[in-house]
Amino acid sequence: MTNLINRAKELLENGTVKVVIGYEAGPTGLARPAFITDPAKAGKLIYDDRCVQNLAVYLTKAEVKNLGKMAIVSTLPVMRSIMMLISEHQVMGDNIVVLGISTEKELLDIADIGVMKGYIEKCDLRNPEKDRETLAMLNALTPAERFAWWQKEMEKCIKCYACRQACPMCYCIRCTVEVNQPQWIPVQANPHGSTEWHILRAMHLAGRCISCGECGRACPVGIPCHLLTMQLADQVNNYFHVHAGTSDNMTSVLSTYEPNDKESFII
Amino acid sequence: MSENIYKPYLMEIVNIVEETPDVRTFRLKFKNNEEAEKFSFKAGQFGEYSVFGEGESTFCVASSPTRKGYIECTFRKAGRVTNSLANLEIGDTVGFRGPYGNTFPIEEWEGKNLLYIAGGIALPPMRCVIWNTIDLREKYKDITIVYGARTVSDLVYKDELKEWEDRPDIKLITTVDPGGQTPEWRGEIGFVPMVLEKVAPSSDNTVAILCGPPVMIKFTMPVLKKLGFKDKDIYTTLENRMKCGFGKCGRCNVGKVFVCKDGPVFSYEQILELPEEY
Amino acid sequence: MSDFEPKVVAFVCNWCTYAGADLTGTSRIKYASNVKIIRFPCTGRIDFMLLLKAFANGADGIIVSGCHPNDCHYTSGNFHAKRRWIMFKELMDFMGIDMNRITFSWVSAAEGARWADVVNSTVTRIRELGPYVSYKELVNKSVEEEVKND
Amino acid sequence: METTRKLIRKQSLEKLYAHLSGSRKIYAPVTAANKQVDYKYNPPYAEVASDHIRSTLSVKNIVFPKVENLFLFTNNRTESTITDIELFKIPEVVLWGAHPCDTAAFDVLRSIFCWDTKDEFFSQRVEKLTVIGFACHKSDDYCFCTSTGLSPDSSKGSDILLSRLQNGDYVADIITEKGNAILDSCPGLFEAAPDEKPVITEVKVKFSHEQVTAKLANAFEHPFWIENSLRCIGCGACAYVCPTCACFDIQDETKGKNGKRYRSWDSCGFGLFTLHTSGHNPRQVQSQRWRQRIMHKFSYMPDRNESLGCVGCGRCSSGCPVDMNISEQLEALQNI
Repeated sequence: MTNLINRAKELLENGTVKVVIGYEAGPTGLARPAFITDPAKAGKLIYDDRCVQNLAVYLTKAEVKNLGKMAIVSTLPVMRSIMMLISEHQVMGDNIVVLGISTEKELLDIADIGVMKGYIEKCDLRNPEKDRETLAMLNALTPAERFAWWQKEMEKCIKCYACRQACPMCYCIRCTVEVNQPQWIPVQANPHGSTEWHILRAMHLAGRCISCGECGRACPVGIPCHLLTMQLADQVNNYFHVHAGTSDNMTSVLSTYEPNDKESFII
Repeated sequence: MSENIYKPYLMEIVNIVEETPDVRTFRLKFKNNEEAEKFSFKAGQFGEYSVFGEGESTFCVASSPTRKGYIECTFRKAGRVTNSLANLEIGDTVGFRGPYGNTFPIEEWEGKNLLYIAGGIALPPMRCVIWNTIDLREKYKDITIVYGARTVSDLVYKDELKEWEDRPDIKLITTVDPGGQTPEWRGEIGFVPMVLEKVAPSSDNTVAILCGPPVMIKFTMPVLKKLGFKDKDIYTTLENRMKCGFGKCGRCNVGKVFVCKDGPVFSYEQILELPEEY
Repeated sequence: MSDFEPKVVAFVCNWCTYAGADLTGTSRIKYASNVKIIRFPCTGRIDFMLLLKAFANGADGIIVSGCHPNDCHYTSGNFHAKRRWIMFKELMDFMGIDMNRITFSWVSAAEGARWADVVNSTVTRIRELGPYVSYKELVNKSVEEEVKND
Repeated sequence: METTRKLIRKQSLEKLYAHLSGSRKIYAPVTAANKQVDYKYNPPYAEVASDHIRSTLSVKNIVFPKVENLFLFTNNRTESTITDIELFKIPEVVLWGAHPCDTAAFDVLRSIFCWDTKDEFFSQRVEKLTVIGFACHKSDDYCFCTSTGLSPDSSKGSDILLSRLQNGDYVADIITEKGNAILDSCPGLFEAAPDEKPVITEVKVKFSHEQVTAKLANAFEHPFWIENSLRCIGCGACAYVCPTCACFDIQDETKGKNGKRYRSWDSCGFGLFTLHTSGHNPRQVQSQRWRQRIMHKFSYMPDRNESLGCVGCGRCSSGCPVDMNISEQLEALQNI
């Protein structure tokens, strides 16, 4: 932690960056995103188990970008998000300083995107373990049971779009769900509208989801919607042998193809 | 039980005028005579027009309250509702809720000169008050209308512009942006603020009513000030996104002011007190 | 269930399957009349949301069909479509939406008889599955019963 | 009417629940498998939660449903028709177990839905509603009802307010005529009240809402808004879990020629909430939307609706994915 604070302070003091995006402790004991612009306040930064939000979501937020060049405290999911954002031309790799945090909570020396790539390659890129268990449980059910299971979750949805807003990859200014000519998704937060919304969201994240689980964590009513995108992340790897967010030059899975892509259901 | 405030009147389209390639004017008549008799409105008020199945859209009533038995609205094809409205034909049904909002204080203006300044699609919200004051012509002194659009084909109410031009008791100045003129164009060429400065109407005992795109307002205000208009003698009509029309849905407020209840008509004096949120 | 006539919507590409279906007709091959064909410029244009719209509007089954791989009029539209359908199918499976109700096929402009087979086999399968009740229920279940006011 | 205090024994409470649910729908909190508390219609008494601090969603759904039909229509172009909603069909409902912050919120909602133009949908639902409130014997750091002029045992909005005694029995304060009618319908369940004081949690006063309101009058351009909303991601979670947020959207939905116009919850935090069709947006960035949220509740509403727009339930803060803590911000605001 002292390493992180010192590094953040140094970056701000020597003017390398204008803002450090990290975590601070909130009044109720939760950790939350913090934006440090004054080196004297770098001491507020923390990093521990409570730091769960995917900070990469702020790399595309207008008011944060306005602060100037950014340094960002980055765990593996944040690094992978950054890779995707660079691949999709939403941020410039040269414009951000990555303050990498290892799984052992040590500050990593990430000099540039190339080093970050090397680090990511050495990591376990599968879905988090407890989500793997839930996914396995669901995949063992019959389709009808899965339908019932998901419908129970969909009934809770209030369409607050916290799942979308918390996702670093959902940076579109106008989401398809807000397009009304034609009205693709029913506006109502009823079972039908909510189901189609979650299908749409998962499909639009296929091959782009880096399995951070932020969408499910953000949901105020506790819908585990991260399982949808994680299942697709598994399948993307299964069919196309790709893990999202492993390089700064990812090709989009759903807008590229290999002539010999394998499937077994098209007659 | 009292009425459902979200339920619109059913209106029949009795006439359609194609003002420009993407602007239409509808004349609407109440399908129910009882409702027609009870209905009244004043210049400046607006309503929610709906195509059933597509939703509602907010525009000012564009006809004058002095013309009884119908209302008119003018809209540009822009979003889902206006595009569907534009596909309707004479005889089709639309919904109308209203009138909502405040009005132009035309009684206070009696005995004064009136200067109307409008740009593009902003003439329709002023057309109501223009006709209202023209229909009560003897109560007002000089009436001057300055109207500009990007091109000649973007000018709306072409027939009425002709009528106003021909009337000796109205001074009409029309202008189009440079490059927007046709070989036959005999009006001014130039942006509204420049034309206004050239025409230089007197601010003495005069009320200015201004409506147009934000950029036009921005450059016209200094001209009006230079001509000596006081903030309280300049009026405009604001628009913000609305859903309900009666101060509940939470969209249109500018600070604590509801455009749907306290507006849409504001004097420039009032506008200066509003936070910049419109 | 015996008098159940499945509603099947077919999303087909203009260049191969639509022409193929045309050939079925001109060859006077009879096939199930349950299918409503919607023509698209290319399978690459067939958005997954359109399939959901079909179910939402009462379809019991769906056929999606285009040019065989390597035969796409636009070179690669069907390859892109294939990837999307793989993902879509996996997601639908995971959410428990019945993928037996969707037939994905490649039918060329020369395969009139094959188109009839695709339609007939799909209609037979859907007839066995019955109406897509669970999706229709999902669509009709608009709001909680208790606050419902219609 | 004058409040009367009665005793209702633990065992009689279940009988009261059964008695009430016999004649009408009952909306009561239930603990789900994941420990969240959600309100459900007609749950069995054994499942009803009584020890929770706050439910995930507020109870506003009961008077302002997340989706509510406004009317039905048939669009035949020349011969379109409208079918009105038969509001008298709205069922009688008993709200059971709501805490004082939630019950007080009905008055706040009324000040929005019934100022100037009366909204019959809301009014009818309120009229059909009987509220059995439960005073709070538990609270947490998110609670700040005492800072909004309420208290953990406030009877505002309740027809009967129940407060737990040490031994698990309850004292019942009969607040309104509706509450009195319940008392009259089952007098056997109530006994004379003891002199004992019920167990009421203590909620610390965090700020003075009058002072916040006074400060906000001149705070529109303050840098506070940008500084304190950087981490806001612009979702609608705070507005949707809020008991007093009433912004809504109006939409049409059709099947063939038949359709309905309905309203559904909306949030001022969404980027497209105020977007004009022209592309102009009066509130372009998140700090402006966050300002609107605070200003509306603590400045505009006291000014226009003579009601504070917040009841201090703390849901927006506990439900926020990035810990935008509203009471912390209001505390800071009173000192800017």
